[in-house]
This record gives sequence, structure tokens and C-alpha cells, in this order.
Amino acid sequence: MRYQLEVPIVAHEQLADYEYEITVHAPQVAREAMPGQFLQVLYDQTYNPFTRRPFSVYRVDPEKGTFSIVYLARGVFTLGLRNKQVGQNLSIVGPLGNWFQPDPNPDATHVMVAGGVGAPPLYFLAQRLSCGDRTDCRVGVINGARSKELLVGIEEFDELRIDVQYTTDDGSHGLRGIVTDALLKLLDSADGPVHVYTCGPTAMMRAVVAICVHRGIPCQVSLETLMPCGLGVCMGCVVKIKDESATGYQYLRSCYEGPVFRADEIIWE
Amino acid sequence: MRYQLEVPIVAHEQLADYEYEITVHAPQVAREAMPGQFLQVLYDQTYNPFTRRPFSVYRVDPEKGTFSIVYLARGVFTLGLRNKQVGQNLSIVGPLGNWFQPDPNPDATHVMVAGGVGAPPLYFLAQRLSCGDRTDCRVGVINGARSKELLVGIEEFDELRIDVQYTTDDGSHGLRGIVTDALLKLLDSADGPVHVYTCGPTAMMRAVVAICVHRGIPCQVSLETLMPCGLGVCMGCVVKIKDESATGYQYLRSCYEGPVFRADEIIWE
Amino acid sequence: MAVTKPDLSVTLGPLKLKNPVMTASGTFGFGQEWAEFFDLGALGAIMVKAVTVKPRLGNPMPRMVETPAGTLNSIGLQNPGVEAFIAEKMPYLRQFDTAVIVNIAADRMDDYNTLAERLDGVPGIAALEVNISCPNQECGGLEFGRDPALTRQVIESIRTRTKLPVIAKLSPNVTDITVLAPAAADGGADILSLINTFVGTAIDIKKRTFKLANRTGGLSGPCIKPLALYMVWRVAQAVDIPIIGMGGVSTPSDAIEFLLAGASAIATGTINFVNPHAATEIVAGIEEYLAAQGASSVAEIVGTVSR
Amino acid sequence: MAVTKPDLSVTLGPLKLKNPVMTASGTFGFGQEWAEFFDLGALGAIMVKAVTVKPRLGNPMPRMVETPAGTLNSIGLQNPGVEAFIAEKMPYLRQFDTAVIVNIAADRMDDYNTLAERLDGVPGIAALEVNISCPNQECGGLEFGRDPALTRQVIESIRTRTKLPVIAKLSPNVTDITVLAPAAADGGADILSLINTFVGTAIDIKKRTFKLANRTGGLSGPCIKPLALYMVWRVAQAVDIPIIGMGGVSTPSDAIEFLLAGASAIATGTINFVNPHAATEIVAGIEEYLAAQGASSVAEIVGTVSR
Ligand SMILES: Cc1cc2nc3c(=O)[nH]c(=O)nc-3n(C[C@H](O)[C@H](O)[C@H](O)COP(=O)(O)OP(=O)(O)OC[C@H]3O[C@@H](n4cnc5c(N)ncnc54)[C@H](O)[C@@H]3O)c2cc1C
Ligand SMILES: Cc1cc2nc3c(=O)[nH]c(=O)nc-3n(C[C@H](O)[C@H](O)[C@H](O)COP(=O)(O)OP(=O)(O)OC[C@H]3O[C@@H](n4cnc5c(N)ncnc54)[C@H](O)[C@@H]3O)c2cc1C
Ligand SMILES: Cc1cc2nc3c(=O)[nH]c(=O)nc-3n(C[C@H](O)[C@H](O)[C@H](O)COP(=O)(O)O)c2cc1C
Ligand SMILES: Cc1cc2nc3c(=O)[nH]c(=O)nc-3n(C[C@H](O)[C@H](O)[C@H](O)COP(=O)(O)O)c2cc1C
Ligand code: FES
Ligand code: FES
Repeated sequence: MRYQLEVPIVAHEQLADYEYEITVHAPQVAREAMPGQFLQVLYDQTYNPFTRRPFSVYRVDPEKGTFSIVYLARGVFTLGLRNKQVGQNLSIVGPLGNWFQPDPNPDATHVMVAGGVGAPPLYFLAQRLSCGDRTDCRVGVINGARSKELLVGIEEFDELRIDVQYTTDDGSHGLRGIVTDALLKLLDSADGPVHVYTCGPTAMMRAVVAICVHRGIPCQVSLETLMPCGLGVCMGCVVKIKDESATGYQYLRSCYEGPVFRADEIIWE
Repeated sequence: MRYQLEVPIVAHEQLADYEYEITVHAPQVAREAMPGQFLQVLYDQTYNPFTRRPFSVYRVDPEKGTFSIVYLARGVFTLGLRNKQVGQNLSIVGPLGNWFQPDPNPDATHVMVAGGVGAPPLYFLAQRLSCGDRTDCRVGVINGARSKELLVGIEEFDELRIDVQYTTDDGSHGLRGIVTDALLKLLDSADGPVHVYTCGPTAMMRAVVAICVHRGIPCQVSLETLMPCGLGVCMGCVVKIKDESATGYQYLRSCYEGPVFRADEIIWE
Repeated sequence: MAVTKPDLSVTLGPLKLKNPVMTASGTFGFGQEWAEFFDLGALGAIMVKAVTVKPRLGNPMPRMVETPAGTLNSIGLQNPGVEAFIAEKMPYLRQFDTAVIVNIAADRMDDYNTLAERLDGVPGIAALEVNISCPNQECGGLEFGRDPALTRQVIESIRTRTKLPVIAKLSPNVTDITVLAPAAADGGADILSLINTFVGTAIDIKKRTFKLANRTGGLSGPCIKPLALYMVWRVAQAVDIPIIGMGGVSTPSDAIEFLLAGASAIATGTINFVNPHAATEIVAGIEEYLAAQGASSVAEIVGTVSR
Repeated sequence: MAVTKPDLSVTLGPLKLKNPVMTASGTFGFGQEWAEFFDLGALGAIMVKAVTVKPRLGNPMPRMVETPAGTLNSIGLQNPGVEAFIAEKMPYLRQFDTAVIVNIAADRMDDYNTLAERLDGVPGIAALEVNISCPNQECGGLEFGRDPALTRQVIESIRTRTKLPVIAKLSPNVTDITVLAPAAADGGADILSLINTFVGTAIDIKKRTFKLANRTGGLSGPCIKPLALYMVWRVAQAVDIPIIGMGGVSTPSDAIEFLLAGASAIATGTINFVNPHAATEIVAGIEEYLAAQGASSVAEIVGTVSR
């Protein structure tokens, strides 16, 4: 169910230089949101910036009825978002879009490859797939960023008691290098079927996809496009997806059929 | 000298239900502003609401280098202004416009008639004309509003040790009634020349002007119009002022030749 | 305050609607996506995304740019084509107690004719809105709507091919819309839709390229409201057929401005993206306004701005 | 980063300017009001408020309405008349090392001629900008700028009466501006100014009257930038004479978009009201951009948007 809500901000914390987490109280969303879904956030009632922006669901607390998003302050919208005060309302629409489909195979190892602010939806997914005290579930996370302070959710991932590896370009945390280095190692050492889920900068995701496609490993990708409406009506967010038509592709809405697509069906531009 | 400045907000207080005072640090303005002048205030860098709004200088503290404005939260702009935080900057242009010209006659009694948020510039004027410990100066203030809480500057006026009268429609402070009741009484009892200075709702000012013109008492009026630029270039703020031309009037800029005009030269519309 | 609730229903020539608020073509899809926000029956009408004879892939990305108080779009009429529309979209739309207005687009006269004939008699369609005003570059085709003779021709030929009410959707990219409007009326249009988008563009100064893959697009949103309102007012003086006003309508007060200017009904467009409940809030706002004004019907206030 | 400072000077046909940034007519008065903000010599040129043969009182109030990201205005060309302009305004303007462009307006051909003749030879005037594009209702007179033949006629007749560079300021309220632009060029215009305001209106729903005493006005500001940019780009393809781009230019990046689209210079208008330093900030921003792009002159980037 998609809602349009004015929800109170219950927390707004700075995680790093330009990284912030906003937590709002929205029981319906906390209950119904799935890993990979997003919310359309309104800047403010003056409609300037005019359009909403999509932000992925990060941490949900169904008991408290809250959920959070993480944003990197990098443009007019997100820089302005920093002024939102606890107690003020945030206008949101969602949860929207499809979500990651965990591989049903019980023997499958679920590998999440996150880059920068691509981590939130994968944290949500990892949390759902992790099995706390049990040890029979196989979840691996590779979380990369340029430097330690741009890594989202170090504490949170660590708490999940799953195998998490970090990579940073400058080596300030975990492996020095990029996520694909870690991914290759992981795939080489993996026994049994592997299923990859990725979200991050497009360049990173393309590299991850290249590896998976080359090795015939199933991979789900959360694409980032502009989302003028986020509702599936404006057709301003479409991506080329292979089909049987004469052209060999059709334009699907990354806000509606997506944002999560199968790696092998995406035609990158 | 007119400045365009980004100045820090040093205080932002609620005076009454919908009345607020913002104090900013702007030494140049505090030093140079004259009673009746105004500042053009920007809503925010997103330019929405697009145009600046004029606000009169209220309390100046040349030592501290600060000045304040009082605003009544009543529309998109002023309701939004309430979110400005101490420490944030306010974008201002000014001081702008002309100012009240105190009657040079040493025997003159200066009478200020203020209505609602028209009080700030007259408080500034009264402060300049009051003579603290000396007793040889004659300054009278009539400050009116619908109810006590809408009266601006009760404490401040009282501190000036001048003759201040208050009127409220509901009698919640001072005389029950309107400023013109008090004005008529004051004029009847006045000895020697009187000079009136007024600022407030247009209807109130017209009533004050009618009395003054009828009695041949000089009166200066601070007019309120829209001020798209406030700089004297857009011609969107003009008022009809009598002249010798064929039409008998010309359009003068209330932001430039005004906002203060002589009562007897104004053609009300 | 009027004691009895004002009557919100409106009659636009042959078209009767429960209220004067519609959702503009291309900003509401085919309705499905909205069902979770509110009962589609709350709308006076749904104007569906443009339908063409054959399916259209639409333009390459990027298709949209954000502008001050608006957006530029060059979607390129992506749609499943008229057959798929009838087979897959109409059954869903028929379920609701609201009028379905089908927006038809083409770049050849024949295609307009084909669409008119094919849709005539399809159950559940309340009217055809003829999009003769899609900005050139956006539709590839000729912009019929910029030429009075062509405008009249297209409408005439559609008129002879359907029993449905015909709505001519006019372009604002013209020197004098009061010339185009009568042309459409003479052609047999029952109703006019004003307005479609203004042609505009935006440039990426770092890449030194256009921000839209298609280079140019149509400007819409609150930024164009003053222009749309002017055109509605001018056309209301120039023709006797009813007008559906659109162009930046975002709030009840915007909608009422259009009614006072002479529109018999209005449509919300781009604002739907930002405030999905804009249309229903406007229905409520109009009702409140009528009551406050002591008006018992919408028609009572249409065109009553004092001149 | 280029080491040597880029050259900001531009040459628009017969008109040489120290930089490509001007202030648009009617948004900068006659310069006096700005002197305290910055040295007027920092501007490429000042385009003064429209001057008419006789003084004009202008329209009644209200004359302006705030709109989303813009304003509507119907000032009615309030100005002291050409004689007072020459006697009282020019002496002040002559003091500064910046080009003075005089915007002339009229509703009769004779008046245009009178103005051209009277201003010819007045020291300190760099060019005439012919305002044939003031929205109808706003100027009372006929809008020459909407008809190619009239446009050509007016410019031709002014051309024969002055040695000054003639700038034709075109109206955006037309079906195809690429028809008007060549007409002005054929008439002998040395330069084109694009664009003037779009006709629009706004209604006070409580009073049920127009918000402007004059009912309609001209829309300007950031809201119209995408439309102005499109017209500049189209016209740059259609004519060989230089273009001064205006219409919502508010930031350095806006200005650069216009240059890339094909304008040889730009003017700031409505933004001057909100950010008095907009013009000088844009001069600095353009210089930075040129350096960053390794361009040594403005001309190097004009019209270089890839298609
Ligand atoms: C599914 C999804 C999930 C996302 N999750 C996150 C997240 O969790 N955290 C995070 O930080 N970011 C996330 N993003 C990216 C985020 O939505 C913004 O795009 C990002 O914040 C851009 O920064 P900004 O808006 O401040 O930049 P801005 O400068 O405001 O916008 C960037 C540019 O995009 C243009 N633009 C923005 N929206 C539109 C539009 N609707 N139409 C046309 N042009 C437009 C702007 O005009 C500007 O040129 C997500 C994106 C998607 C698609
Ligand atoms: C010289 C002077 C001094 C003033 N001093 C004070 C003061 O000390 N305290 C105080 O509270 N108020 C003062 N005002 C009034 C103040 O400037 C605003 O007009 C008032 O705050 C209106 O409230 P708002 O802006 O929140 O309402 P809004 O709703 O934001 O604006 C009111 C209406 O005016 C329209 N409008 C506003 N500006 C423009 C414009 N530039 N062009 C066209 N339309 C416009 C808006 O669109 C809206 O319709 C003063 C006015 C003047 C002229
Ligand atoms: C993304 C988008 C797609 C549109 N598609 C169509 C369309 O298919 N057919 C049509 O006639 N108008 C189309 N329009 C125009 C709108 O129906 C409407 O006329 C215009 O946007 C002005 O209204 P607004 O400013 O409220 O959006 C579209 C507008 C937008 C923003
Ligand atoms: C208040 C106002 C007055 C104007 N007066 C004139 C004028 O006298 N002559 C003219 O040619 N253009 C006039 N214009 C139009 C501007 O010069 C400019 O062409 C237009 O506003 C578009 O630029 P902008 O969007 O940056 O303001 C005026 C514009 C405004 C806002
Ligand atoms: S964002 Fe509008 S359809 Fe996807
Ligand atoms: S407000 Fe622009 S001239 Fe006075």
C-alpha cells in the first residue's frame, strides 16, 4: 500500500561530514516497507526544489513504528534537507517500487555489494536475511566507499553477526581497494550457489554485474535514475530492459517495475 | 548608504501569538538607519516566495551593532520566517527609503500615532526625539491595537519616559477604543504647535490624516504598499502624490521618495 | 455560509461530470497507479495518457528536467498503442464511477481518423481529447495545433468519425490563441482543453549538451499558471463552447482562478507528481469556496471575474 | 585552469562591450539607484527603462503580482519622456565607463521615428533597443513585435533615422520566433534582444477581480528561463546577427546556458530586484567558467552546445 503522509521527524543525526540519517515515525511504512523500496520526499511546502526525491528505506523498527533514510548532502535538495529539525514534519510518499527477491534456494549464499549511499537498502535486506543466533544462513556483505567516514552502517552491519567485509579506496577501513576486488575473492572461495544483490554508484554496479554475468551468477541490481514522480505515471525514469520485441528492448519504469532489476536483463546506456 | 548583506540572527523572540522580533548583527545598518526606513528581507536562497519583503527598523543598538524588526506572521512569507534560527543568516538589503523629518520648531509637540505593526518605526522615532533626563522635550505617543497582545513595544515605550497612551479595541490595555479617540483628546488639550507622525493600517492612517488636515496640523505618514524591489527601479510601489501637472498628481515611489509622505500631498485610492 | 451543500456537478456541452476536477493527460497514467491514494470515483474525470495507433517506445533518457516551479518533459508519447489500451487499460478504468477521457495523439491525419474510429463505441469512454498541441520536437510530427486551418481540419475529420464528445486540446505556443480556439470550434469541437505545455529547454553547462536527450521539451507546472490563466480568460471571451482549464493548477485557489476566468472545469497536471492528493484537495476546496460565496453550483461562478 | 585571465570583452556587430553582462530595461531604472551597490562600470552595458516621446504616468496600481519563481508586471511604461531623459538622466549615466543602451517604446510608428531622430547624436548613447514587444494590454498600443511585416517596417524606419546600432527586442508571444527574427534582421537590426515578457494574469478569488489594475501583465523571472533559452537557441540557428539573451537569467550558470545556446551576451532582469549583485556575480562566474573550460574569450563558447 502506498501512502502520502506528513510524518514527524524523531531523530536527525550527522553520520559523517556530508552524511545524515533522518528517522521518522510512520508505523504503516515501518510495517509494510520491503528491502529495496524507497520513499518520495518533499523538500518543503514552497515546492522549491519542485519535485520530490527518492530515498531508500534504511533501518525499520516496526515496534517503535519508525524507519530511517540516509542521505549524502550533495545538491540543493539534500543540502537543504539538513535544516529539517526534530519535531518538524517530513512529507513522504511510499513505500514505492519493487524490492529485492531473496534467492529461494536454502543453500544459496546471499552476497550484498554496497557502495556509498547504496548501502541502506542492502542493510535492510541483510537484516531480513540474517538469522541472528542461527548459523545455517549464509549472508555476506561487501560494503565499500572512498573512505571510512563515507561507509554507511558499519556498526549496524557488524551487529547483524554476518560476514561483512569493508573496502575503502584509501584503506582507512577494511581492505584498501574497491568492492569488486573483495567480490572476486569471495566468489572464488564460495562453495555452493551464490546470489548477488547490489546497490551503489552506477559505475560500481556495472563492474559487479560484469563479473556476475561473466560467471553466470544471478544478480539483482537497484538502479538509480531521476524520479520525477516515483509513482509510475510520468515515464521520466525509464530504463532499457531486454525483451522479445523487434527493437530487442522496452522502456520500463525504474520507479514501478524497478528500481530492482535482474542484471542480465538490463541494457546499460 | 544601501547595503546587501548576509547578517547573523542574534535573537528571535515571540512577542505575542503571531508577533515575533528578529534581531540581527549589522553594524553598518545599526549606525546609519533612520526612523521610518526599512530593510528588504529575503525569504531564502530558493527564492520562493520570490520577492523580498520590506520590514521597518525597530530597535537599534549602535554599540552592539544590532538592530531588530518586528513581524506579524500572517502570510506565506512571515509564517515561514518563524523557522529562521538564531545563528542562521538573514539576507537583507537596506536601509532603504526616506525617513520621518522631526519638526524643527523647538516648541513643537511631537505626537506619534501607531497602529499594530506600524509601531516599530515610530518607536525608533520616539526614542530619537525623547530626551531621557531632560524635561524640555515634548513627545507623545498613542499606540493602538485590537488587543493588548497585539500592542508592539509596551515595555520599550514605557522606558522612554515620554507620555505614552495605549488604546485597544477590547480595552485589554489602556483606553478601550481606537487611536483617533485618544488623538482628538490629546489635540484638544495640547498647547502650542503639534506635529503628527503616523504608521499603521491604512484605514487608521486615513482617519488620523483626516483629523490633522481638518485641523491644519502637519502630519507625516508612512505608507504601506507592495514593494517588488524596494530599490526604486521597478515602479511597482507607486502612490499618487499631488503636483502642479495637468492631471494634478504624479506617481511617486513609496520605496524611494517614500515611504514617508506629507499627509496633505497624498491622494488616497 | 450556504446551508445546503453546493452542487459540484458540471455540464460541459454533451459531457456531464460529477465535479469539475480532472487529472491531465500524461500526469496520471491510466489511473491504476493512483488507486491506493484515493477512490478514482472522487474525480470528475480521468484524462488518460496519450494513446497512439501503434505502441510507442518513447524518447531516450533523460526525459525530464526540473526547473524553477516546474518541469520540462519530452517523454515522446510512450504508450502501449490503442489496441493494448482497449484490451488492458479500459477494463480497469471501467470499474470506477468517473468519466474516462481518452487523449489521442498522432502526427498524421490518417492516424487521428483511425484512432477516432477505433475508439468510437468502446464502452466506458466519455470523450476524446485530441492532442493537436504536443510540442513539435516532442512528437516528431507536425504540430497541427499551431495552424488554424489544420486545427479545423483535424477536428472536423475526427468529428465525422465519432459519436463521442470531441475535446480539442490547444497549444499555447501561438501568437494568438483566440484565432486557434474558434477554428477548433468551427471544426466541431464540443469542448476545448487549454493548455498543453510550452516549448522550452535546458543546458548542462559542464557537458555543454542539452539536459534532455530530445534537446527540447514541454514546460509545465506552477511556473506557467499565469500564462495558462490568461489564455483561458481570452478564449472564454472568444468562443461559446466550454473550456477545461489546465496549466499549473496546483491548489484550490489556482483552480478557482481558472473557473472565475471562464473555465467550466479544470485539470491538475504536474502537481500530481508532487502532491498525489492535489485533485481531491481541490474538489474539497472548490466546495468550500462555493459555500463561502453562497453559490449553489459551480456554473454560478464560472467566468465571473469582474473586468 | 587557464593561466592567463580570459578576455571578457564581446563584440556584438557594431557594439563593443567590456563584458557580456547587461541589466535589462525596466529592472535597473536609469542606474542611479544602483550606484551604492557597485560601480556601474562593472557592467557590460546598462539598458535603461523604456523612454517614450512624452512623459508617461504609467498604469494604476496594483502593477505587480508575485508568481511562482517570477512576477507579473504592468507598469505601463512610466517614464519622464525623452526630453527629461536626455536632460536629467544622461548626464549621470555618462559618468560611468559602461555602455548606455536606450530602450525606446511607442505605440505609433511616428513616435518611434521621433525617438530615433531625437536620440541620434546625443553623446554617451551606445545603442538603441527598440521595444516592439511590450505586451499589448501593457502598452495600450499595437504590439508591432507580433507581426513580421510590421517588425520589419518599424526597424527599417528607425534604421534610416539613426547612426546608432539598432537592437530589436522581440516578443516571445508568437507562434514562431524564427519568423520574427529574420524580419527584424532584414529591417536592418544590428542585434536582437530576446526576450521580453510573456503575457499572463492572476485573479484575486476573494474580490473576484484581476490582481493587476490593468488586468494582465508580463511574466518574467526564473519561471520563464526554459522558454527564453529555447527561443535564443532557435533564433541563433535562424539569423547571423548577434543575440542578447534574457529571460530569467539569475545565476552564472543560467547566463552560461544562454551563451552556449548562442547568445553573444546576456541581461539580468527581475533577479536584480531580489539579488542586486546578480549581474556582477554573473560577470565573475562567467570568467571562472571560461578559465575552467580553458577558453580565452567569451566568443569561444558562444553557441557551442552540442546538438
Ligand atoms: C531508488 C532510489 C533511491 C535512492 N536512495 C538514496 C538514498 O538512500 N540516499 C541518498 O543520498 N540518495 C538516494 N538517491 C538519490 C537521491 O534521490 C537524489 O537524487 C540525490 O539526493 C541527488 O542529490 P540532490 O537531490 O541534493 O541534488 P539536486 O542538485 O537537488 O538534484 C540533482 C540534479 O538532479 C535534478 N533532478 C532531481 N530530481 C529531478 C526530477 N524529478 N526531474 C528532473 N531533474 C531532477 C536536479 O535538478 C539536479 O540537476 C536515490 C535515488 C533513487 C532513484
Ligand atoms: C515600508 C514598509 C514597512 C513594513 N514594515 C513591516 C513591519 O515592520 N512588520 C510587518 O510585519 N510588516 C511590515 N510591512 C509589511 C510586510 O512587508 C509584508 O507585506 C507583510 O509581511 C505581508 O505578509 P506576508 O509577506 O507574510 O504575506 P504574503 O502572503 O507572503 O504576501 C502578501 C501578499 O502580497 C503579495 N506580495 C508580496 N510581495 C509582493 C511583491 N513584491 N510583488 C507582488 N506581490 C507581492 C503576495 O504574493 C501575497 O499575495 C511593511 C511594509 C512596508 C511597505
Ligand atoms: C510528464 C508529462 C506528460 C504529458 N503527457 C501528455 C500527453 O500524453 N498528452 C497531452 O495532451 N498532454 C500531456 N501533457 C500535458 C499535460 O496534460 C498538461 O496539459 C500540461 O502539463 C499543463 O498542465 P500542468 O502545468 O498542470 O502540468 C503531459 C505533461 C507532463 C508533465
Ligand atoms: C518591472 C519590469 C519592467 C520592465 N520594463 C521594460 C521596459 O520598459 N522595456 C522593455 O523592453 N522591457 C521591460 N521589461 C522586460 C525586461 O527587460 C526583460 O526583457 C524581461 O523581464 C525578461 O527578463 P527577466 O525574466 O530576467 O526579467 C520589464 C520587466 C520588468 C520585470
Ligand atoms: S518517476 Fe515517474 S514514472 Fe517513474
Ligand atoms: S518597490 Fe520597486 S520601485 Fe519601489
